[in-house]
Amino acid sequence: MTVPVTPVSPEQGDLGPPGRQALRLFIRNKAAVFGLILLVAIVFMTLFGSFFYDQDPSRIIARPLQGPGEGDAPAFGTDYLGRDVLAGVVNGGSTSLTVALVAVLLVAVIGVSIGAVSGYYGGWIDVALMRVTEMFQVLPALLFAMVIVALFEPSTRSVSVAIGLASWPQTARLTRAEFLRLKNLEFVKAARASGASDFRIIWGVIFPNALPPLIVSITLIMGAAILFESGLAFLGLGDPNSQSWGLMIGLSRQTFLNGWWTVTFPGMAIFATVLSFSLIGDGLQDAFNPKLRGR
Amino acid sequence: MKQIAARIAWSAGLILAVIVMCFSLIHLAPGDVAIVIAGDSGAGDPEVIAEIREDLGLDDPFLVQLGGYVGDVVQGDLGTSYRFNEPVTDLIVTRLWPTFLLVGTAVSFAIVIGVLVGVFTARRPESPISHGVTVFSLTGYSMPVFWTGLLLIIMFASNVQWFPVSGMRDVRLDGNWLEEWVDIAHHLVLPSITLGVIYLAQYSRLSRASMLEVLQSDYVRTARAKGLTERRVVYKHALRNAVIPVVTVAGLQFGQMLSGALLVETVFNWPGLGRLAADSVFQRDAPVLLGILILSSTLVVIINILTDVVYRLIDPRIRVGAATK
Amino acid sequence: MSPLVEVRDLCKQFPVGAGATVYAVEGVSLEVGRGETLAVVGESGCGKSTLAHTMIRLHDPTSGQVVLDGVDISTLGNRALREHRRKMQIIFQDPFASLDPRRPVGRAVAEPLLIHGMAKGDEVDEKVADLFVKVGLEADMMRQYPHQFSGGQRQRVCIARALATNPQLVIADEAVSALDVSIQAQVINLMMGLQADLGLSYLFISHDLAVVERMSHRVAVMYLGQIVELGPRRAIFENPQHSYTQRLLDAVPIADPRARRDRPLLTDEIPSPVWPAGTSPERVVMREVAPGHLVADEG
Amino acid sequence: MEPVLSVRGLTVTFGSFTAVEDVSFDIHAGQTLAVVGESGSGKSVTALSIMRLVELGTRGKIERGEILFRAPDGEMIDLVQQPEGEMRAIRGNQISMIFQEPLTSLNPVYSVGDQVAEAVILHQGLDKEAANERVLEMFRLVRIPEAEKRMVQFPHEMSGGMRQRVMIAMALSCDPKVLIADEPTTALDVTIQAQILGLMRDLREQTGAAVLIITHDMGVVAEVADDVVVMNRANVVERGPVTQIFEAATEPYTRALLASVPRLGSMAGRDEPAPFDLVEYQP
Repeated sequence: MTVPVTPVSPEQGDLGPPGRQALRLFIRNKAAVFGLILLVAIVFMTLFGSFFYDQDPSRIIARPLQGPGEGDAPAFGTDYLGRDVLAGVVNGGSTSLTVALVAVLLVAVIGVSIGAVSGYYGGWIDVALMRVTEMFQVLPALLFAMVIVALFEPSTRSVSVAIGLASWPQTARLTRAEFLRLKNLEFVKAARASGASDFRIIWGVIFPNALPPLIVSITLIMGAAILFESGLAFLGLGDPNSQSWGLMIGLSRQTFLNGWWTVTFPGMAIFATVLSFSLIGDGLQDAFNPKLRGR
Repeated sequence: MKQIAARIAWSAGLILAVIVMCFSLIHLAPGDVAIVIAGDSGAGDPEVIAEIREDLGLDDPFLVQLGGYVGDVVQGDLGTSYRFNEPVTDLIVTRLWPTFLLVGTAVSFAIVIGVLVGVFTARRPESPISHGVTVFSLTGYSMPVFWTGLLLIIMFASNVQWFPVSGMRDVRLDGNWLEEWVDIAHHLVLPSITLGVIYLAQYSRLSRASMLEVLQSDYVRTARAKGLTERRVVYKHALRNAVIPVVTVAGLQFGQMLSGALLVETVFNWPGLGRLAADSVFQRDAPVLLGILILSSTLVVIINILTDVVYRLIDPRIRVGAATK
Repeated sequence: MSPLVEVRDLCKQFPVGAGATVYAVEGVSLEVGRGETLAVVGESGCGKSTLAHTMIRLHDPTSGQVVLDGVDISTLGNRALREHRRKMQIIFQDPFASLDPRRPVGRAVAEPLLIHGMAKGDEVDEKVADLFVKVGLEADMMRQYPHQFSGGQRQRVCIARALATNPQLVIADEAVSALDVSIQAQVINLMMGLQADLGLSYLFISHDLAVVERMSHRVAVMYLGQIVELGPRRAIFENPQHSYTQRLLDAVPIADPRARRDRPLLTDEIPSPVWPAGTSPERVVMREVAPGHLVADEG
Repeated sequence: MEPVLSVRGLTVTFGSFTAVEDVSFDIHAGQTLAVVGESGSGKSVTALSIMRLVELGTRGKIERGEILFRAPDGEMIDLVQQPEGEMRAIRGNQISMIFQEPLTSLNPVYSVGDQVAEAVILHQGLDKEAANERVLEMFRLVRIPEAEKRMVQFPHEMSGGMRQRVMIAMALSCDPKVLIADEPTTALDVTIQAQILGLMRDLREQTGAAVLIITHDMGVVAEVADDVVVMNRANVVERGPVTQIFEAATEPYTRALLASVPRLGSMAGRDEPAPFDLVEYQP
């Protein structure tokens, strides 16, 4: 006796592997694709922008505080020292993106391992790890990061580590929640009953199923890390030796009322970068979870 | 009651752990506090440095210093500021209420408007307004808060002078209490909108999602099957269930909000804890920083407990003692 | 010949808040013979699923033994246990949760083969294909994903997975409860066919007495963590001795409109297996009323 | 005899998907009609359509057909044509409904007493105190022990059987002409199911309401129904008195369905288990 294959619901018909289905839904999402294009453009500008707009952002090129189009000012005007704002915008992204990337890697490694172990084993291991997580969670993240950066001298490395240390609890909690949910599902129990080892169950069975929400969350944390970095730089706690959008705004704090362009354009760059991650994260969320679309 | 007591006991332990961690972090980090305190004038003089070290007990074994500090904190003494030479506790207390005012206003504004917007759009999920809220929520969340603040100043305090550029009150004002309050409220508008807009973005989205889910629930179907009007279905049966996740998230985010307040206070020169913290970082004023870290962690813990209480009031399923057998 | 599985005085307790304890399984003893179906019936919360899960060590027992083919597996370490796991497999209730949604169904069936090193290379696909045919699916369906299957087909895949390691005991934990009746009947027929072909033993956990009556050799009735009646199927269905068994049988709606009975308007509820600190359930004493027919004494 | 409710040619769609197609049946006062079918047959959508809840809360649309209901003044009105305001006066009052999952069907944040009282206050214009009296009376009618104490409890504090009694009390609180029960015992244990089915039969006799029961369980059908409508894939396959369906079904689908139903007692006298004697059915 053979049973014919009947699709469970018409929407899910012929869509092959779940990953490919998500990709297809993502590509169909205009906002998400816009976010992706925006991000690619920003990364491209950061990596290769100086080839096309070859201006040293730290050099004084004109009279200070000239607006766009005034006199001999460049496209985005000049800052309080007479430096080119556009050059700053073009070159300011590399610090933000590097810091955010390193911080997020740190968050992913710490958060996922702690969350996975905590959720899978439960019991006293869970209690102990969650208490540590809680300790980091009650500290206001920005203040905590500021103290770390100030103690260890501001540098790209200390800023990344500080942001990573202040941000991982959220990922740990999410991973733990996913593991708690998944470990009691029947396909995980079936793997256990088949004799699979803990390592195989954690990384081979549960983890791939916990990935979609984690990818979404990590994407959004990437955006948050950029905001975080720019906040620190704004306060003067960024790497003093590198150009950064947040720093540009921070330095213009005393003079911005005489030159709106000195804060507006760098801020837009931060906003666009974070927005691109938000849009991508949102699109991924919808793609992984078509039922919840638009929520 | 027992649960609450246990929760408070546990929270005390948590705060103690935070104190130990922050104290260790600050005291084991590279750099000599004494040199910082000695400042430009005395930094070269080893005698001055030694005197300071003696004064502060910096030469004692680390654990002795830690023990002494914890003992003081328990008695409400957070030490003396290096910079201001004033008790840290006094410094913090005077800065506490402006921060409270700012965060409180921002969060109330965000929750009330956010939930209303969420409910409104959940009832018409395909309407242009509903899509507009999605866009607003994404942009609101993606804007750096200090930038929003600067833009608002440019637009509403500089171009048109509807609101003051910075500060919490007009020093020239000499009026009665009502005028004082109106003045503070006037100063409060831009900072609280700046801080609130991020959370408004998040809560409107969250309550919309939560409302959409609740509107699909079986008990809403039951309410409709009873013949209730949609208004009653939404505002009586759905709303109370839909705000539960919003309350939870708002409680959990309190720490983040303090971080946001720090930036907003810096932008608007708001005389709160955040600005004190930012200044202390640059002046390496360790006792003040430690005090603020400890106090804000304690606040976060307290807010979490309060959230729990509110949560229990809204949702009888976890009300203490409700599960009688 | 000795029975395939002997469960002796098995207990499983879970702590719940404020010092209370769930006595999910309390002093259960039973045997499953070779090639036999033993059904465990009872209502929700009676501990029948916990019994099954404890028997295959998804939970560690609080006390008692599970002897499988002469070896006590209740205290084996993880490594030693793995070797014995291939002799017993489990099929779960929910056909939607029991397959990994991110992997082709063939992988689910191949997994136990790989874990136990029972096949490698091309052999794996061959064996999986054989198993698919055995459970009435087409071999090339192994490359498809769970969402492309109906509930009944998924349950067939789960049966194939359970059979991959040539087990002697298959535990079916409400394995047909979530299926529509027409599909349920097909899956039951399949399971019975496989039993005849492969000499399998089934531990059939179910709340549905009509299904149990059709497919079991012996029946154990569970109530609040304990077995209250155990015996050959005919004895349980045609001559129930315990008042709970009788009530259970009386409650089953019969698909024959001429057999309608008047129902007494009772309002009793199923008591909870949670015991506050310092209290514990009283153990029932079993008495043999006929050869192989055990009934708990009622005080 | 005139039916209380007459469904004629009902067709309901969800986008391009037709969930219910050309379904017709009549329900008479004091009688129980069972609509039986497997998952996806459209039986629940039919029930929700009668309440016009399929357009409220789900994206369904009543494409064609009439749902004629005999109003208290004796006139037959078509529910499909009624404006929402009129429907609200009928829902929970003239026609009421109970659902499969009593836990999720009750609002977790209000006491069960208040939830039942709400319908009474709305439809009968009683004040709070009188409504509570009525609730107490209803709780006793559905045999909830210690009714006063139960009224102030929340759904999570009750057992499944008690919650379903609360749902029944709510549904009957305004003396409806028609009670729709959508899989009312599916989520319940078999001993509790027996109690609820007995209660429903008893209450139908007391109130004279017409009952429409939606179920997948042929055992439940045999226990309670007077007439049966068999549905498969959005269509009515067969309809008739219950004994005729069970003993002389003419449609192949009905017969295939009945052949796969396990019947308690069918194995009496046999020692060995036996597979089902299935009937081939090709749609």
